[in-house]
Amino acid sequence: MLDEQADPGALNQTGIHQLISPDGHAVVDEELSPFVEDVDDAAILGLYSDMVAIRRIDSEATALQRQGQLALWPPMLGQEASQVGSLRALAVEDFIFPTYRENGVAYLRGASLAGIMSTWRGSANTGWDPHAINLATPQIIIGAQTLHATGYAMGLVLEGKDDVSIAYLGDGATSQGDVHESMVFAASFQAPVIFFCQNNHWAISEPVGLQAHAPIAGRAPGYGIPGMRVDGNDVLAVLAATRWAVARARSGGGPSFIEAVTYRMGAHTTADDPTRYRGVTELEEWGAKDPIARVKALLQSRGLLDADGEAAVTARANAVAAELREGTITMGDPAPMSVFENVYTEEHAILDRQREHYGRYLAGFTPADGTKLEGSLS
Amino acid sequence: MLDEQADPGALNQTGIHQLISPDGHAVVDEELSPFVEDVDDAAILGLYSDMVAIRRIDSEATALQRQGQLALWPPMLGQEASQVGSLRALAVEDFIFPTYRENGVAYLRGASLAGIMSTWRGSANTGWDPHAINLATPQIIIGAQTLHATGYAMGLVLEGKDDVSIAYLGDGATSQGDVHESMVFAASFQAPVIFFCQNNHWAISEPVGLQAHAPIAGRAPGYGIPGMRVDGNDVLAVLAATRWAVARARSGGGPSFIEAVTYRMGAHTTADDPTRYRGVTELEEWGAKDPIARVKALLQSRGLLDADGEAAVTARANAVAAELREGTITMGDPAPMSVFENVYTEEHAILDRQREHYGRYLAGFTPADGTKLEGSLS
Amino acid sequence: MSKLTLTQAINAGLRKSMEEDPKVILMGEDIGTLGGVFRVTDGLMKDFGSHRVIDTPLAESAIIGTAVGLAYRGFRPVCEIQFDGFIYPAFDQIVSQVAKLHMRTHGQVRMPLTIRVPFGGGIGSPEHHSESPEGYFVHTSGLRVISVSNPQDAYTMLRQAIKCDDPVLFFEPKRRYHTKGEVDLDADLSRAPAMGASRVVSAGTDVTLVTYGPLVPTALDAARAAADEGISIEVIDLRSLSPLDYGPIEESVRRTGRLVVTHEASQTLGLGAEIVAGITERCFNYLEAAPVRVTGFDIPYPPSKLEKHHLPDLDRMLDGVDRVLGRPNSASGL
Amino acid sequence: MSKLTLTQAINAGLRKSMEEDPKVILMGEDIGTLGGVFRVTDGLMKDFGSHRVIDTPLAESAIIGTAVGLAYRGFRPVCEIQFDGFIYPAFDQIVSQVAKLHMRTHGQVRMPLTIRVPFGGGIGSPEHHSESPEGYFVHTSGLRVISVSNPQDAYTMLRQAIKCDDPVLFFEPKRRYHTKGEVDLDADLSRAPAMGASRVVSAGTDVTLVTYGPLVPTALDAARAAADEGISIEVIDLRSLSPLDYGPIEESVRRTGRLVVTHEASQTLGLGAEIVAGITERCFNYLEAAPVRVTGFDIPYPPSKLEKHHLPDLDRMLDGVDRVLGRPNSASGL
Ligand SMILES: Cc1ncc(C[n+]2csc(CCOP(=O)(O)OP(=O)(O)O)c2C)c(N)n1
Ligand SMILES: Cc1ncc(C[n+]2csc(CCOP(=O)(O)OP(=O)(O)O)c2C)c(N)n1
Ligand SMILES: [Mg+2]
Ligand SMILES: [Mg+2]
Repeated sequence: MLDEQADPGALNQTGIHQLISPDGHAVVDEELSPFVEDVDDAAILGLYSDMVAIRRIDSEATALQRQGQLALWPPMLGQEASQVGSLRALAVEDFIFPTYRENGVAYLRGASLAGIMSTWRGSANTGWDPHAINLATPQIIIGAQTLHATGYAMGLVLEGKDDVSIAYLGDGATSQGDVHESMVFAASFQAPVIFFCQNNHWAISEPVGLQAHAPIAGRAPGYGIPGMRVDGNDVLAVLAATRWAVARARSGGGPSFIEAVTYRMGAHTTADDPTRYRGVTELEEWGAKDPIARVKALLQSRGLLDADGEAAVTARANAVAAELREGTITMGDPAPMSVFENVYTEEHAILDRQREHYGRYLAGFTPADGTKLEGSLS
Repeated sequence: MLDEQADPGALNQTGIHQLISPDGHAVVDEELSPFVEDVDDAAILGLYSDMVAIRRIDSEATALQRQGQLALWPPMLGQEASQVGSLRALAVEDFIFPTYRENGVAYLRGASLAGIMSTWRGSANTGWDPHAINLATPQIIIGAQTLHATGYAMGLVLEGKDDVSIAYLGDGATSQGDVHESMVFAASFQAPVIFFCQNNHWAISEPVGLQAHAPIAGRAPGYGIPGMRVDGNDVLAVLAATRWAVARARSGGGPSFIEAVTYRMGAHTTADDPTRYRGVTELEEWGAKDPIARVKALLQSRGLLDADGEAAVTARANAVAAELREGTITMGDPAPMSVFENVYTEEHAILDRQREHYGRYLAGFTPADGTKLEGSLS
Repeated sequence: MSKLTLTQAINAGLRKSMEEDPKVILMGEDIGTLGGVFRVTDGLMKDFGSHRVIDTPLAESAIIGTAVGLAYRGFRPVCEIQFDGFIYPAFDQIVSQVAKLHMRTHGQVRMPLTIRVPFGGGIGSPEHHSESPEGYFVHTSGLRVISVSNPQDAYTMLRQAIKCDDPVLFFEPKRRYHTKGEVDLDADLSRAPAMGASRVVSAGTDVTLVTYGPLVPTALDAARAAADEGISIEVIDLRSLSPLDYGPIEESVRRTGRLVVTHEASQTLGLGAEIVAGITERCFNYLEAAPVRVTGFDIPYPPSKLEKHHLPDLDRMLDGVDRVLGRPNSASGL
Repeated sequence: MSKLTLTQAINAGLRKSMEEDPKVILMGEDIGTLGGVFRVTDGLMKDFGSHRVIDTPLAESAIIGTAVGLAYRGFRPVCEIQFDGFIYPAFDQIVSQVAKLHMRTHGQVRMPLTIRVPFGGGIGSPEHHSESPEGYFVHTSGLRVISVSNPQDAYTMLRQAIKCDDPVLFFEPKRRYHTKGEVDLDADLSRAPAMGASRVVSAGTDVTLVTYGPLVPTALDAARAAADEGISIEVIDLRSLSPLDYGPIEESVRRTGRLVVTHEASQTLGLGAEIVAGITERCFNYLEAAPVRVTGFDIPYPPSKLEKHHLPDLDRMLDGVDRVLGRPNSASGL
């Protein structure tokens, strides 16, 4: 009989890799430390700056949503280390399949801030060209993107490339059949794909313990895929773990699974009210493990964050916020007739007829209340 | 980093529980032996008789298919120990969710032979009342039944019953998302369900190594579900393993997963030609591990199978075969108008109209070629 | 009589059904502690316990698949699919199991599942949150499909759906969740209109306008606007999408000779296709003009800033009415 | 010209496409070593290698979902779904991903998948092996759907489907797999009829009979039988189910004034609904009688001993023709 494993809810469990303690001290980890040997002070400062910048994206977008400039926003507050650490382990050729919550990842990968916001404003389905920056559009169907990442990685094998693909997923997503099938295919074809699971302890109102009775990363070995649990609020540990997975994948070692144990400090989205389902104690407990505070403490303890350094980090965050705000509020509305665009690559008798009729309708029509139709026909 | 596991194709791997060796010697297994302490000589003879009977069902049905009396037949040759051992561990209150291949299970559970055959003849979708014998109809959609078994077991928890449910599945089925979701739900609700996987090494033409890069039972612990690998050609070991799982489930221990390592000696179905994808060596190798031969050897070595005993076993098998054949070839065709039956429990304006029209059509109509329509209107 | 929103009416219908029958249980994502993302199940876990209001793991195929198992065991599961666009992972279980099991077992196993689906657009949501998938289920034999448009129907028809021994897809027009209406909570179910019956919601003589769910209020607005211009529109709320109840539509079209069908779902093989075909078959000699469909376009649901250009509104309905009347002011001039 | 069965023609189309474009790969269950349960991919793994003819694990959602990822990477996957009834586990990936990704990415990511589906009944198979799910996909915007009826079309249209940058559902009438026909393997694709074009396969003047896939030969038989009775039927093979090509049907109905549509799929929201509605909209003034649908019933596919009572056959088609002609010998007398 094979053994049962422990409760996934347990927070300070052994087996979670860490390189910076919550109070900001460096920790040695036999497996992971070698992967960040080259990460010097400047690099750590860079990671810190990244995290501050995306936290600012988060607060600015939350504010814009309250002001009615965005339709919705899914906060990433508390998950900055997971997003920054994982993204910074990748090369630009590596293809990313994110969820709706990886807006920090999107920014760091090179999507424009206005582009990112266009989706949350309801103006566009994508804010960037996936092929231009090797980043798929944010996936809303829970788990679906893990199959896309796996297929992409199968393609890399067929082409003999040493790039990798990465699928972001949440703890809730691990219950979906698609995620399982991804692991089966990834193992079967030894695809260079990284399953990067941010266990932020909640799937909307459902605690991770409802999805899993054993640590999530513990599912991977059953497929013959190595699994790694890492402190998701520790940017260095996440960077190292992802580098470990990338190195494996690039050298033909196949798929791997990372569980970044983190916490969603904010609401599920701006439409959610987490006070209905979780207490303040939990929030306070995790507040003490803030991913940004601990890097800051580390930097300060090493005398690496002087006033100038902090000012530069703040300046970048301010600039990001300003650009985001400006890009959002000046965004034009999409043209009415664009609803017919890009459904097909070629002509389509039925849709073309509908387009023609609606064009005629719009052109010839003044609504009963006399208002003008917004936007131009395109 | 969690460890990878070994190749699932390896046949004589450690960790596979066994109570009778292929050459018919009793083996002691610390975990399993206690579960069959009460199985006396008569009981072993009974298991032997069961296996002989269902092998006879298999050969008779295969013959009837060749004679055009059945549309299709999925042989269970080689899997008799898995079917008999698992079924005999259950109480009649325990509910069974089988696949198309568990026709031996269906017979032992009390389905009539003609009933079983009616599906393979193409005459009926079910050959028994599932509620009468606590046996669902054979599931053809790979993996779907595992969710049904899980839900049924969730219902048992809600009712505070100590019955269990069992889902049969194949090695190929383990790749389906539904099977994963079943494990997630079963673990989450601690449902008294047994996942009984017959790893018969093939899913039509695909070897188990394509579905899994690590032993299948090794997936269970990742969910917090205990997994057990058992020699699926060893009826006592299968009986014991299933009893272990049943005992766990009845006493509130929740779900468990059994991988019965066996072999499909026949074709996938009578429509399949396995010579296109597998060699004779493998077949010979497994022929030496025949599930019936080893019990027979055990019985004989203990002097328990005299001529009378063997004659009784043969007589039962002959009777089963005769009943099966008779029931099949005398089976009437279903009435044409029965296509409209049981789609809904109550009236349905649209379908009722179609029924009325077709009834009128059939009643008033003689086909161009002058033949009479078979069957009566009902 | 109580004044309730649509959500409150559904909540009351669930509550009543659970009180009446201990075999009724609720399952879904976030329906328990949170009370559902639309608060439809608010308070029910507190009152009935977590064994009857079950927060499930995040897996739609499993929600439906385990509900099938629970139905085998004699339960009457009411499953919530959080949003229309999340029903597809459960499609296999619905189409191959839920819809077929009664026939497969020769009527010996019943599948009294109710699958609640908040559906349709108009609330400014992101992708996959505004779909109209009802057509897929109407095309699936073995299911019943209903869509409600007001609190009273929601309360009554949900109770009927849960009592029905066939599986029922229950489509809730999410953009009408806050619509208020009088609901008789003590009404005798045996005297309520049948779950399968459509209903004339506004009488008229010139054009028959058929719709369901979210567009019923819009169609009523259109009828009022048309009345100002001297056109009399009869509005029919389908209520039941499968089976369709042709009775009132036939009766109406025989009088008006003119049919317009409107829905949010895409046109090709949307409900409008079936109704136009069915009415043409039944009332051919009474039709004075080709029936007209006013529907969503054959496109994936657009970003929310564009949804008003996809969803039929009052103006597009009136344009359809003009067309069926052959009036020259029809702007699209089909 | 070569005389090929339908399976051989599809096999040849796959081979040709793989020769022409190294990005074309095949994926599916049992398609490699075995050559497919219908032998459609026979010999292709041997000739192109297991990196281009991929036996996948047993999971349909993953077959389509990984094909999406492969398309992101520039491949043109041709996926086989082993039987019609096994496509539903992949429904979510098809409807929410394959169909929508081109629009979602503003045309920047293309999804040139071809999904091959042996479909329809008539081969005496068990449950789930005889379904006609095409309507679900025709109702799904963003997909193209075709169904072939003969070896030449199979060869040509499969190549067109694989070359097409939109996702294409390719429905193969499995009961016609052994039908033989002349196939020009070297025909110039640029001069072949468009993939979206329907075709008059038998000219006639009294009734327009529209069908596709497995029932085309049956419809031709019906036309011959009717001719003996002096009724002239024009048979149209739709070929493309989405988009529908109304041109030839309109032209025909304007002459005949009478339309019959026939298919195996259930009636409610089957293709017949759309065609009757579309033609009524387009040709109202030319119709001399209500169009007639001759289809499978609104039932789950029955056990194979009963399938002949579900599937439209020559006699039921002729009954439909009688009905549309208002001839008293119509037995069902709708
Ligand atoms: C198939 C599907 N079902 C349901 C939803 C609704 N939904 C959106 S986010 C979410 C929770 C996801 O939780 P998790 O995977 O942990 O990611 P997180 O939001 O915590 O980042 C749910 C249920 C969805 N988007 N897709
Ligand atoms: C969803 C689905 N996909 C494909 C099939 C076709 N099919 C029937 S049996 C089978 C192989 C099943 O293999 P396994 O689970 O190992 O069971 P076994 O046949 O070996 O008993 C396949 C692919 C199916 N029935 N259902
Ligand atoms: Mg989460
Ligand atoms: Mg197998």
